[in-house]
Amino acid sequence: MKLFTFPRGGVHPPDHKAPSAHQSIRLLPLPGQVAIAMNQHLGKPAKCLVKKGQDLTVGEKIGEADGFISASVHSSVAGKVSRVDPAMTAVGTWADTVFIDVDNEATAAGYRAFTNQTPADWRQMDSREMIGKIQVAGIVGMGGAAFPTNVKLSPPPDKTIDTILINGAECEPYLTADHQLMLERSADLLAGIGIMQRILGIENTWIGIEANKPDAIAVLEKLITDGNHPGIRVAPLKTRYPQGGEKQLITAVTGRVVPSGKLPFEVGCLVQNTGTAIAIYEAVCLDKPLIDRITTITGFVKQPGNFRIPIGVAFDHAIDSGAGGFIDAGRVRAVINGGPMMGKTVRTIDIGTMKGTSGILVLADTDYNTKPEGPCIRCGRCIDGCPMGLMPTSLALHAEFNKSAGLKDVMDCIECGTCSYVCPTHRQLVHWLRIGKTIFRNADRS
Amino acid sequence: MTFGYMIMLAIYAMLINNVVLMQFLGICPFLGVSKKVGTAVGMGAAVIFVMTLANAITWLIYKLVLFPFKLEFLTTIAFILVIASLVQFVEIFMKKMMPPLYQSLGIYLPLITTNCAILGAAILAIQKDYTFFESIIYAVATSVGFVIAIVLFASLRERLEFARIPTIFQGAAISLITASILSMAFMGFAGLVKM
Amino acid sequence: MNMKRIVIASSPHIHSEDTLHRVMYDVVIALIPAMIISTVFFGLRVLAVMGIAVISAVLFEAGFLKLAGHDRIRSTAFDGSAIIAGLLLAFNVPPTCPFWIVIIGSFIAIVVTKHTFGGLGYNLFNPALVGRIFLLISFPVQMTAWTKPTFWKADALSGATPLGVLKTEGLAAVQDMFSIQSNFIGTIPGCLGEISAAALLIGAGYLLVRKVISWHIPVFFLGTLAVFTGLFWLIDSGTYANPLFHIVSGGAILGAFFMATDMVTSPLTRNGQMIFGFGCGLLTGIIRLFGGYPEGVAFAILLMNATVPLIDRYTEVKKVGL
Amino acid sequence: MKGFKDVIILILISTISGFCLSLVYAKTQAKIEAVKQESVRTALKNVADFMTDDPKKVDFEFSETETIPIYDVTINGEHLGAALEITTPEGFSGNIVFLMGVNQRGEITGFQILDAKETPGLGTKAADKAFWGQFVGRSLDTMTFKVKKDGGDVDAITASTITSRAVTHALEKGLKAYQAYRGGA
Amino acid sequence: MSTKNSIGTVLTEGLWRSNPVLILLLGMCPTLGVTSSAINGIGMGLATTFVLIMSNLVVSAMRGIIPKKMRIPCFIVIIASFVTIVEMLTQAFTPALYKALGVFIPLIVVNCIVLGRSEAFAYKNSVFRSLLDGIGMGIGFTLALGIMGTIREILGNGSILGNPLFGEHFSPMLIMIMPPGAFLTLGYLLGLANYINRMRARKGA
Repeated sequence: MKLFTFPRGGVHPPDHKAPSAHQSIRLLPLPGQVAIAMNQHLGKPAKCLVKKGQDLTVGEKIGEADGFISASVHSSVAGKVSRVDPAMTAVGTWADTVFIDVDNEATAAGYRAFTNQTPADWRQMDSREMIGKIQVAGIVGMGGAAFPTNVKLSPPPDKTIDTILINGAECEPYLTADHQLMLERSADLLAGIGIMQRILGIENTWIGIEANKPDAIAVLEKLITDGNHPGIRVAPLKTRYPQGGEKQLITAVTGRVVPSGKLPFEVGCLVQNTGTAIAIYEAVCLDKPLIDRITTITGFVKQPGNFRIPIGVAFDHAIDSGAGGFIDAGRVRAVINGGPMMGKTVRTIDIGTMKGTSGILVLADTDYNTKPEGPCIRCGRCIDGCPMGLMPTSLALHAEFNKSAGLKDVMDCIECGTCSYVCPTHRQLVHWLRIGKTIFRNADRS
Repeated sequence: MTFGYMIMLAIYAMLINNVVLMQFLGICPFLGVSKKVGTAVGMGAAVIFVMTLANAITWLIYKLVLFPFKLEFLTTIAFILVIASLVQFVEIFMKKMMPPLYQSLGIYLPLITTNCAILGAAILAIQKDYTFFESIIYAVATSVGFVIAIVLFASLRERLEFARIPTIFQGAAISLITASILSMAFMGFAGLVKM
Repeated sequence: MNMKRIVIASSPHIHSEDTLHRVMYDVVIALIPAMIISTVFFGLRVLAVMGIAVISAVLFEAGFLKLAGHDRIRSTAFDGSAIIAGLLLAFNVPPTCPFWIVIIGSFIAIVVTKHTFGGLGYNLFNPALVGRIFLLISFPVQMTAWTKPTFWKADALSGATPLGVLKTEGLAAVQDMFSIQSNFIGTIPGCLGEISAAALLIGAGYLLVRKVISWHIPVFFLGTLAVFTGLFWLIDSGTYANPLFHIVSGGAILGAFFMATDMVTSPLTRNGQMIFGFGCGLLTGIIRLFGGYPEGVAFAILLMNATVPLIDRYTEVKKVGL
Repeated sequence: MKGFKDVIILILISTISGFCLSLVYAKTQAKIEAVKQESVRTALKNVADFMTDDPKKVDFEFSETETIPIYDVTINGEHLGAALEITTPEGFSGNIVFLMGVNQRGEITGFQILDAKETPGLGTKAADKAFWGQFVGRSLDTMTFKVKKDGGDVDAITASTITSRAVTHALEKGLKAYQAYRGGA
Repeated sequence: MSTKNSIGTVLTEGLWRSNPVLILLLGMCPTLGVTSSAINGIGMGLATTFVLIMSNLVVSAMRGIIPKKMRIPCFIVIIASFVTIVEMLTQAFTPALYKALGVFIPLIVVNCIVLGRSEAFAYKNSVFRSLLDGIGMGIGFTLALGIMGTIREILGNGSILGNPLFGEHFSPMLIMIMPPGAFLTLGYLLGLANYINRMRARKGA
């Protein structure tokens, strides 16, 4: 089998996917309260529409998209608003957050209503209608970056998209949510793809899947050959991190290189995560807003698995009720929103999950690297590893010594973490590069 | 004078008896104008230009005026005046005739008057009793040696910008210690050419 | 749960097995064959020389760290870098080298070359080589007092290194006194770590397999040296020694695999490393063939160390998407 | 006319200093010359005990390319010996210039380096009597002018074979030049 | 630096607080070039001191006459004259020193200290104060060169002012009397000066 891959850099860390792989998607018991932040997405936070004491139904809009790059937010449960306050989110930002006391009965009924209806036929809809539904549903990229999907599907008029890339690489270690989605909901995935093809008026589509998920590749290939799915092909990818990086995926599959500082439509590509594709299907055919998602809970927990989690459920509730709790709470060193390479540690575990929470990873003291940062010994491993062809060590030094002059390239960093992962002196290169981006932006502005 | 001799003289003045690292001439600009590689190159180019010109002129003055008229004791005073006015003249000339070159080298010119490498090379060429042609080669090679040293040094200093140097050694101290190791490395060229 | 122990940290949260200690101690392991050969050929005194070099290097390191008010003195002093600097310095002195000279060398290597510049990672020049050259220039008599290998016996006969003989007596004398095989195995006078090309190559192989070093610098270093010396050998094989002799003599192998490859003082990128290796080989050749010193490896590497920032400047990797 | 006045002042200052300098020059010139001659005389006396104050200086053409300055000491027609100024290009890092004394029997009486760029502490040891003392009293007949390593009689300086060889060869050359000079005289 | 200092301060300024070499980093070339022995360093220091004092005196005496625009060439002529005088005097009376210092004697002309003091001090101050300034700066310079020379001579030659300090079997570090030793010594001397200054500042604060 010919494997596609990106041309330079990357690593292959031990994947640790076994504990949660092939665990069928389970429903999470409902919590007493959820906390839904208004900035679930990249761009401007949504405007909060609700007040304390207000009653909400499942899927009711509680935040209105504010501006072009923004997305609406919906209630993931039925219940009463207990308060609206600024609070910290799982990615460490602050935003207006709606706290809702959950009405268990009404919530369950609300979810049943979405699943029990007959799906509408998207083949009868036109592209404007479908984009409208996607926008109303508040769908954002579910791979982690959470970019509003309707914006992505409306490229500027002078750009044409000729290829759709579905990102099923799931190159982050530990995470298996996308894998399980592809196995369990392959038909919905293909429907979501069909909708996108119809919106953009093109057929050429690739589904990129890392070769460590052969069953997902087989299932999708069979379904594609059996059914009426013109233009869709599966691209088996070499198991190598960050295969699922947007720019890496584009180069791996199409051979095209996205120019520095440009977006994928510059080379005629649209990249969507598998979860997003399924959310698109649900929004268009079921009129269901983005109120829940599939998340892997794994690591130092008793029963790792893949779960359907309403947005805003607290991390501790998800871990305790879904994954059976920590193996040994005293030894937990980090709880991560996302995967180990790009995810963020949460400050407290009573914080709400978000649209971009692809995984909840618990790391014990034995897994977590606590070595102090050493000086750069110029081994060059970060340079060999960088998939973007940057010189992470030089950029990090410029950031560390606050010299904006040499930081131009830092904006190309995708923060994949390969450099920090391979550094023998444990330098926090990604951290310094993020600081570098701030320094460069400030210098650029002034 | 054979071609081989010229090459040997050049290598000698450039590497083995490097003007900065072995003879300690031109230390001020070596330490002062070496924070960035770009400025070091600019300073180096200006030095090549002025040193060559200065050596030619001072040689002629010595051989045609000072020596025949037994005025050797005026060498120092005459040479420094020649160099000072030469720098002035070059500056004016460049400003008028070659504005782009003046833009890039102009700022270094005033610094050159007090660059003892220029006066030193002029005096040494006389002391060593070089012919006119040898004196020119000597000047070119010496100044190229200056450029090699200052550019290498500037690039090293740029890297030192990113080093956690103990505070008491920051600045001139670490520069001199770097120069010391550089000069050790240059001692490897010893004996390459015998002069 | 006890929230105090939860870590707030920047991604990524997992880390490769590759650590500074592993890298450094791999180098120490790679030097063991040469240590054994040297002890066998020159007697137990070399163990004392190496021991003193290593101990003094670690003590200077710890002492300076204490002076500078560093925390984590113990872990930094034993991160392996001081041990390697000490060992390589010992490798670069004659077996008869007085102990006090070794200690001065350690001081120059650790305090002057490394810690004055800020310590590990910030030094511009290879500490062991600066130590060696400082000693070579300071104490030329003691640093060129060679002995013949005598297999364990304490009082050795004085002799001259193959490169020394080549420089002062000419090619014919070398051919009379040494064979390529003796240079390869190490039954020749020389610095205590450089005599046996075979032992060093075993260690070099280990480093290559463990991916501690890459092939770029050594191959270009030795390749350039071979081509350069080979050119002159082809022109006049009566005066110039053959390239193989140059590769197995003196510090070429030790330098190419263990000292030019020092990460801190060599270029960051592969292209840069190739240029660096080329420069080392060329300068070594020039100094050996035409310079005053019989051996040029240490000077060549030091000179190329000085060019590393310039090389780095012009060999930055190409950004993806440009 | 301000600029003109400034120039006049500069010229004035220059003239005055030129004048002062020439005064100092006149006063010191004789002394400088005397010092120079004195140092030559001292060096000559160091290498040859028979040296007089005013030896006859001869530029002896030793070969087509080489002229050797010889200070010939002849008192009342009797030749006592000579001092020769030898230059050898074989030094470690350049020319070594030295003065050697030879008595009328062709034996070396003394040795002094005038100019050399040898390595401090190594090649410069050629100036020590510990090294050159071994040549004193020796002539071409009583000594093989080669270092022991090359099968001669000369103990080389530790770790500087090249300098030792250069000096040894040059001394032999000097003795031969003396022979040739005497033979021609 | 203020020119209103008391007379005592003018004299002592150059010793430490504005030591031309260790603090102001001026005149590095001779500091490095001639200090392979203590006597050479001190000799060079005294020669420079002479030029410094004399040129300070003359410049200050003539400060009413020397036109502002042409002052630098005038300074240079004055300084060069005294340098030449020193050159001739050392050649006549201390030929060994003359040989040892070599090209660095005529190069006193371009020593930034001399021109710098003419420009910054003598051109603005009375003859007497300029004399004191010249003496102070000169002694400061001589002191720095003397220290450099002493350190290098002890380490590199095992002697002080030509007298062997250690036994015959002592091996000095020859590198210290060669160029790398000069850079190294001055580098660490400056580090030491920084350290002392910091300690003094800490005590003062």
